[in-house]
Amino acid sequence: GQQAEAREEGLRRDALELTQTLEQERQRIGMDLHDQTLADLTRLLRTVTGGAPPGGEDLAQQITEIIDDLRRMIDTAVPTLLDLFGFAHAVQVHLERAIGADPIDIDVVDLTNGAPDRLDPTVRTALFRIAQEAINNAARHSGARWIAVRIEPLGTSGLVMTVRDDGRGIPADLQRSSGLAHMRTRARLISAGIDILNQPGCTVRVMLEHCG
Amino acid sequence: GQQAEAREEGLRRDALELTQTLEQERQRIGMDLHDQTLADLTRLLRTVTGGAPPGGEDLAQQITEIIDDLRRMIDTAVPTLLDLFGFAHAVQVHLERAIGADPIDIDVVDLTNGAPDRLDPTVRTALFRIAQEAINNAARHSGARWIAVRIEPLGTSGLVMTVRDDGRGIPADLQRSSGLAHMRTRARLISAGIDILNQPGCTVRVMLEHCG
Amino acid sequence: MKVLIVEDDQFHSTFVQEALVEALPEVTEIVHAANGAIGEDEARRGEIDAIVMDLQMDQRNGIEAARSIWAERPQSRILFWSNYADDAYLRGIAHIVPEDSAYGYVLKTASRARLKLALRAVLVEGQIMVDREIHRL
Ligand SMILES: Nc1ncnc2c1ncn2[C@@H]1O[C@H](COP(=O)(O)OP(=O)(O)OP(=O)(O)O)[C@@H](O)[C@H]1O
Ligand SMILES: Nc1ncnc2c1ncn2[C@@H]1O[C@H](COP(=O)(O)OP(=O)(O)OP(=O)(O)O)[C@@H](O)[C@H]1O
Ligand SMILES: [K+]
Ligand SMILES: [Mg+2]
Ligand SMILES: [Mg+2]
Ligand SMILES: [Mg+2]
Repeated sequence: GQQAEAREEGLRRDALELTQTLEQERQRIGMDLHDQTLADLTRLLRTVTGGAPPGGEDLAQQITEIIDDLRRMIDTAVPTLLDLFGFAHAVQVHLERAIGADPIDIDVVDLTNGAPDRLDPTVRTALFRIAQEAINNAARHSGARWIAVRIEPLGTSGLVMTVRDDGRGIPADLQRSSGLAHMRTRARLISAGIDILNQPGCTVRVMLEHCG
Repeated sequence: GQQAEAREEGLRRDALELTQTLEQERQRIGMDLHDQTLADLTRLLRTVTGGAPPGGEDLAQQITEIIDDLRRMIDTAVPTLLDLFGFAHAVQVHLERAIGADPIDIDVVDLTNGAPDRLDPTVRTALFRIAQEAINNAARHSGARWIAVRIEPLGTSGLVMTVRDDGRGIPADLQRSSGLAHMRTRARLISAGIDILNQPGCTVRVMLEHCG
Repeated sequence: MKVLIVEDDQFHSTFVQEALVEALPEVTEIVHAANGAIGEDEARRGEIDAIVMDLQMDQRNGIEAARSIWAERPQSRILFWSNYADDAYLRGIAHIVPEDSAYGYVLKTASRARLKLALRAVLVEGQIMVDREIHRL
C-alpha cells in the first residue's frame, strides 16, 4: 500500500520533470530561431538595404550559412531521420554528429533485423531519446576511445539496446543528473528495464520484454 | 496494493501519451520550418546565384517576407507571452485568438492578484497548457455565446481556475478524447484536482491546494 | 542627455548606438547593458530616464526590467525594440506603462530612418510611438 503510493508519487514527479524538459526544448527552439535565424536575417536585410550592398557571391555565402544553421536546428528538433531511415541509421547519424571531429571509433550494430522499427512509434521515440542522451553523455563526458551501440534480441520477443564507451565512467559525486534521470523516466514510461553501469567505462542498457 | 498498482500503471500510460504529444508538437515546428522557412531561403539563394539576380529592393522585399513568416511561427510556437507578461495576459491573448472572428463574448478575470505567476514555473506552464486546451475546446466544439476564465483564491494558500462556456456541453459519446485526457494527466502531474463538468455548458475547473 | 541601451546582441546594439548619434545631437552619454538585470542597475545608478530596451534577453527580460524601472521612476521614457511583430506584445506593454509615461515600440527590421524618428519622438519629445508594422495574428 504505502510502498506503491510512494512509487506512484515518484513517478508523478519524474514524469512532470520530463514534460517540463520537453516544454523547455520547444522553447529553446523558439529562442534559437529568434536569437539566431531571425537576427541573421535582419542583419542580411540591413546589408541589402544599406549604403554598400554586397555582391552576389557574398550574399550567397551569407544565405548559405543561415540555411546551414537552420538545418542543424531542424535536425535536432525533428527525428525525421528516424522516420525516414529507421532506428539504426538515425542512431548512427546521431553518433557521428555527437563525436564531431574527435578521434573516437564508433560502431552501431543491429542484430535484430530492425526490431526497434517494429515497436509502437511512441515506444520507439522514447528508446531513441534514451539512445541520444546516452550517446551525448559518452561523447561529452567520457573521454572514450570508442563508443558502441548494439541492439540484440532478448528472449523470444524482446530486445536489448546497449550504449557503451571505454571512458572514465560516471564519477561518484555528480554535479547534475537530469539527463540520467530522464533516461530512467523514459524507460519507466515504456515499461523497460534500464541499467546505467560503470564496467569500467559507462554502459547504458535498456531491456524491453515484449516488442511489437 | 492492487488498486495502487493499477493507478500507477494508469499514470504511466497517461504520462507516456502526454510526452508523445509534446514530441509531436516539437516535430510540427520542425516541419513548418522545413517546409516554409528553409524552402523560402533556398529559393532566395537560387535567385541570388541565378542568371538574373534581383535588385536590392526586390531582395529586401523577399527577405522581409521570410522574416514575417518566421516571426509568426515563433510567436505561435513559444509561450514567450507567458514569460514576458504573465498568466492572465497570456490566457487573454490565447482566448482572443481561439475565437477569431466568431461573435463570442469573452472575459478573463484574475481575483488573486497574480497568484499563477507566483507558482513554480513548471506548475504554471502545466496550468497554462490546461487553460489553452480548455479554451480551444470551448472555441471549437461548444457553439457557446460566451467563454469565461476565472482565477480565484482557494482557502488560504490555493487557487482555482475555471474555464466556462454556455455551449452545448460535452456529448456522451465521444469520438476522441486525448485533449481531455491530457488535461487530466497534466493536473495529476502537478497534484491538482480537476473537474470537467456539463452544467449545462462545459466547465473545466482546476484546483491547486498550495501555491508558491 | 544620457541614454541607456539594453540589448544582448552586439550587432543590434551598435546599430542603435549609431542611429542615436545621428538622430539626437543632444545625447552626451550612451550606456550599454547586455541584459535586463544590468540594465536595471545602470538605470538606477546613472538616474537615466531615456532607455532603448530589447525584449528577449537571458537574465531578466526587457519587460521585467521595464516594470522595475517604471516602479522606481515612472517618468522614464522607454523605446522597446523588438523582433516580435505580434500586437499581443504591444498590448502587454500598454498594461504595464504608468500613466503619462512615454513609450514606443519599434521592430528591429525598421529602417534606420524610422528608428531615428522613433528615438526622437519617444526619448526627446516624450511621445507614444508605435511601429505601424505591428499586426494582429
Ligand atoms: N558516459 C559517461 N562517461 C563519463 N561520465 C558520464 C557519462 N555519462 C554521464 N556522466 C557523468 O554524469 C553526469 C550526469 O549526466 P547527465 O546526463 O545527467 O547530465 P549532463 O550530461 O552533465 O547534463 P544534461 O542535463 O545536459 O544531460 C555528467 O555530468 C557526467 O559527469
Ligand atoms: N467545451 C466543450 N463543449 C462541447 N463539447 C466539447 C467541449 N470540450 C470538448 N468537447 C467534446 O469532447 C470531445 C473530446 O475533446 P478533446 O479535447 O479530447 O478532443 P478534440 O478537441 O476533438 O481533439 P484534440 O485532440 O485536438 O483536443 C470533442 O471532440 C468534443 O466533441
Ligand atoms: K527582442
Ligand atoms: Mg547528459
Ligand atoms: Mg481538444
Ligand atoms: Mg535579445
